Amino acid sequence: MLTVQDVTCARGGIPVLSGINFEVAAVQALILRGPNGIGKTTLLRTLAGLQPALAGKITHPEDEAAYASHADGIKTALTVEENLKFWAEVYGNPIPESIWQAFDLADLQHRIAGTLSAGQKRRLGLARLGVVGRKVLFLDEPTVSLDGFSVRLFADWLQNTHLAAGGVAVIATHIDLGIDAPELELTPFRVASDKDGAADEAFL
Amino acid sequence: MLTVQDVTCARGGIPVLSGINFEVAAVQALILRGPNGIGKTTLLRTLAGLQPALAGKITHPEDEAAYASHADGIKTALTVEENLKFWAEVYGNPIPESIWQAFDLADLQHRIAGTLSAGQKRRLGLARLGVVGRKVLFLDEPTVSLDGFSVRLFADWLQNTHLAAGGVAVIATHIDLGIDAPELELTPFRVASDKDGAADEAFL
Amino acid sequence: MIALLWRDLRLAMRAGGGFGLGLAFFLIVVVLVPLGVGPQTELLSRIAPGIFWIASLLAALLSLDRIFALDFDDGSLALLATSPLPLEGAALAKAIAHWITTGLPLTIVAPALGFLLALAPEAYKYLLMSLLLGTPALSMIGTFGAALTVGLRRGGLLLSLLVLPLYVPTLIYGAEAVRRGAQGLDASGALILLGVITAGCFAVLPFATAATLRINLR
Amino acid sequence: MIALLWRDLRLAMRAGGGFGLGLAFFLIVVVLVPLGVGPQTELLSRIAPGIFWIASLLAALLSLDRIFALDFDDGSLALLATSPLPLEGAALAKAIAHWITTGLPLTIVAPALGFLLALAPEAYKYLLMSLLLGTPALSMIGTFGAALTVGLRRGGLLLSLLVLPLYVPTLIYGAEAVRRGAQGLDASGALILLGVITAGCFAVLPFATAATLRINLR
Amino acid sequence: MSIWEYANPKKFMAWTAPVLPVVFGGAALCLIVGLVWGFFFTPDDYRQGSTVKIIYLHVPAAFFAINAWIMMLVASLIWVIRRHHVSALAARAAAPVGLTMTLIALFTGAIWGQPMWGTYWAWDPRLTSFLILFLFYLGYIALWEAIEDPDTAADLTSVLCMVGSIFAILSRYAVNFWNQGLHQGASLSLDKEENVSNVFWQPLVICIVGFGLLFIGLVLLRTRTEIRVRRMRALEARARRA
Ligand code: HEM
Ligand SMILES: Nc1ncnc2c1ncn2[C@@H]1O[C@H](COP(=O)(O)OP(=O)(O)OP(=O)(O)O)[C@@H](O)[C@H]1O
Ligand SMILES: Nc1ncnc2c1ncn2[C@@H]1O[C@H](COP(=O)(O)OP(=O)(O)OP(=O)(O)O)[C@@H](O)[C@H]1O
Ligand SMILES: [Mg+2]
Ligand SMILES: [Mg+2]
Repeated sequence: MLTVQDVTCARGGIPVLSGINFEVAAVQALILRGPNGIGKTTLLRTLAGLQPALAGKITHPEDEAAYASHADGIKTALTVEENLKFWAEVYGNPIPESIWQAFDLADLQHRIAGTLSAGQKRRLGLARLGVVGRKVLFLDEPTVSLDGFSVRLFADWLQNTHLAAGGVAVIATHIDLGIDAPELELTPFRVASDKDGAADEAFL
Repeated sequence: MLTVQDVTCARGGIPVLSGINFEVAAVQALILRGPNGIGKTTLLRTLAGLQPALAGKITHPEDEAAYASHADGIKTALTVEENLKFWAEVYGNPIPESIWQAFDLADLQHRIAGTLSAGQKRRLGLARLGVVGRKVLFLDEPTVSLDGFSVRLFADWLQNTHLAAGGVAVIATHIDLGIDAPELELTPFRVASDKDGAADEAFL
Repeated sequence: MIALLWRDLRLAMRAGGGFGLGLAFFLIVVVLVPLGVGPQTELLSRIAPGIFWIASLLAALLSLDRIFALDFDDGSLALLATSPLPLEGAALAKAIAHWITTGLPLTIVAPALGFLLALAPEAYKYLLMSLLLGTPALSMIGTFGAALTVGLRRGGLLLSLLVLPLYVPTLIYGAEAVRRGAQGLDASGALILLGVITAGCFAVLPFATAATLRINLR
Repeated sequence: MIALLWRDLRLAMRAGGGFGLGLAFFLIVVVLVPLGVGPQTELLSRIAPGIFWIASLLAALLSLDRIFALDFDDGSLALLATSPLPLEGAALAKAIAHWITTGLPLTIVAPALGFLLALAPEAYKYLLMSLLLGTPALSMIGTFGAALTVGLRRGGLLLSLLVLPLYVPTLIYGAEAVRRGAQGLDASGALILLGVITAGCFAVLPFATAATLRINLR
Repeated sequence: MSIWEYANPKKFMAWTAPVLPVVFGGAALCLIVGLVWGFFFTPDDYRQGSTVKIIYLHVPAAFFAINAWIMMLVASLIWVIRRHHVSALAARAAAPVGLTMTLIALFTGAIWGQPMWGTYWAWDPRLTSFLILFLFYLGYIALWEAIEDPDTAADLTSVLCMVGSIFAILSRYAVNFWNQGLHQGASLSLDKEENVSNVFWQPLVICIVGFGLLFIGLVLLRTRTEIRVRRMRALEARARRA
């Protein structure tokens, strides 16, 4: 469903990862591992199409990807429900009723998002993924600030709702999510600092 | 060194935790545990003096506290070194040379902070604690976005540099930091919803 | 697109006043001018058409930097860019929301404030018409400028610097229409040109804005 | 306090232009007025003193919302509040930094722009002096306003609404001083009052600002 | 029992309930008597003709537009010093009433200005300072509306009210400095009654008393509403946590 062939991705004009190859079939997830600063965020942004790959090819079904970044895109002045509803409308879907249970938001449904705690806000950010109705998810450290219970809640949703329905997910994380998925350690793909390939190469 | 007697703290005018008692002696840390939304951030802000406690008493040595919030206070337009230097000057200290090693920032010293990855930024945020020279630290989820190696780096610094020099720390976290410190589970202190004590009580 | 428009309007309403504030700023500029320039009625009535247009322009300007900045900071913009909504549509929705929250109320109220600057009675009609035709262009141009500066901290002033020259034609035709109206001359030429500018802006700038956003999100 | 001042100045320089932009905005407003009002020299020279002051005021206004907003959003403000630096000192440093980045360059350049609005030759001296005495008050008052609205999204316009009436005395005395200078009258009264306002603002407002910040950080 | 007891929300609700009809009744009585007397039973002014009668609306409104701000200042000080919720809410309640009074004064003045000065509006110092007062009201109300947390809003608006008062006075002097103006001087001082002769004076005083009672009544009513809103919020919050 998602194929990545020999991709090089760059941040600030400097290539950080190169020669990345993988494939994720439906009903599968892939976990990206690597120390801070290796380039997980850069890779995910490239996969999501927010920045071009320096080299290589990324294929996934047209219009089937959604991205969740470090930042949540939550409007603090709107209620939890209004926030979700907005994204549901943008993606042209209804809000599935099950979402409130799945992310433990039932009690918070009518709260102004600005008054949520860090973890509650994150849960709301993740719930957005449940309303976009996309098959291919790119998730950047989705469980930051979540407590153990909420991590499990999210892993359950991912496993039993998203993946089970034929979805795919690429997840960068430092913790153990408790879902069974292959892991890709990015360290071997780090671009040696003296190697060529910068965008400004033309000037060298 | 830090005594908390029967403290009640409130968020948005509504009490969230009450009857909290603990004491932390020098060379000790205390880890706050509790699910998302229980009130860890609220308690830490109250301890740091950013908001008043509804009831109870908090004592710690005058002018010896520093607080680290979910947000890092990093200026993205300044370099890593300039960021640290600013805080060092505000607190009237020099930057200890060891800080660059302790938080693995030596390579990043002259980088513009805006180009750091999430985890690198967090390391910079934590390094700030090393320059303020304060004995009492209130840390709110300090290890968010950090990889395993950096978490250990931070735990080492806390144990061997900060605490060993007679410091004290109160840390809210969802993960296992690997330092040996007593834990305080906050769930029992949650304010029962029908209890009085709201700031708006006068109106009821 | 409608969803985005509604959300933006709702946000504008929620976040303290919304509609009222663009207006309030306009009012205040109109009040400040006599305070700065002095109270002579005859002088004021001569500069009134220009001042009204400059005040509208500044009121529009002041809220421009918020068009994309908040969405950029909290990540919504990146999420929007990867959503099925085309960015062109998003740009258009943002411009329309900006106009509804600043341009429109200002257009409605401006004639009521004419007396503060001793505007000639004949000019009221032209003030209303010129603002109605011209302020949408201000919002659309401003949206484009906001997209150009979205990633920059302190983009606010740079934004003004970029946008104000783009505002010049609108300002000149707008003020000229009102001035001619005040003097009883034929103002239809200026009004038509104003309409043409607005139509042109809405035809071209959403695409430029979307392209700019894509680049800034990289 | 010095550290904060330096940091803010450095940030202003780094973040796209800094000094240049407040100035550029001022320049543009001064250019727009002839475009809006029309090119008659005699008319322009009569309104010049007022326009210069209004332009300074708006240039100051436009960058106010950034004084605390960025520090609030990234958490620096909470960290500063728990630091040994008293918030009063922080408020003062912020106001001074704002003045150095907007008021000061504007004061230096304004006389050079006098010709654009056909300012009377005698008035140049008074323009310089009144801006030098008055713009610090604009920065200090603005800092107070920024502290009031720091937690609010879209505080920008509310900020203007709150701050502009507070700017009225400064504006009136400032413009009056220049106008009197232009007409060869005695302007010392207005200048002295301007100085008194500035001194008063710096004596009182840092405390009000710090109190406001503390409330907003709660 | 100290006087502050009456500022307890519950007590306040209790004692205002019976007082309110009395105040409104008195206001209606005074206004009817004053206005009818003023409009129908006083002669036309020899210079101004019947337009002079607008004074019965104009002057009381202007008077209470200023006094409302002073009341807000006092209430803000009480809130800051003693932290009585009711006083903060009373300040909040007074603002729109003061704003309305300001608007009435401005409008009646503008209407009056057309026959008297040949223009609806002139940048006369007194008129100008009223316009500035209007802006202060707007800003004050907008700040209340913009802030979520009621206590924070009360604190911040109090600070604004205090700082604003200083600047309002400064502005008054500034506009005076600026030019002399067309508007009458104060004619309501008790010792000299130069501009307003006796025939106009008596109904005018009744009208002022009527406006005063109306003002008090409206502020009490609005304060009660604000208290109810707060009570509702507190109950909602409690229910939510249940
Ligand atoms: C928009 C126009 C006007 C405004 C904003 C205005 C404002 C005011 C204000 C603020 C006061 C109260 C002053 C105080 O209590 O110290 C006042 C009083 C008064 N106004 Fe006006 N005025 C306007 C037009 C006029 C006109 C056209 C006349 C008639 C010629 C007039 C006659 C008076 C008189 C007789 C008083 C009572 C004098 C006193 O008690 O001070 N006003 N007006
Ligand atoms: N503008 C830039 N110029 C130079 N280097 C940059 C720039 N932006 C980012 N980098 C570097 O690129 C690398 C990749 O960053 P990225 O954010 O992708 O890391 P990450 O794997 O997501 O890390 P984390 O786990 O900390 O989030 C980092 O080392 C970072 O310092
Ligand atoms: N303005 C407000 N009004 C009502 N409730 C609020 C408000 N602000 C916060 N809360 C609630 O107060 C509780 C405590 O929040 P706090 O941020 O202290 O939690 P936390 O323990 O730090 O959680 P996390 O682990 O998610 O960071 C949360 O349930 C939150 O929803
Ligand atoms: Mg990352
Ligand atoms: Mg928290």
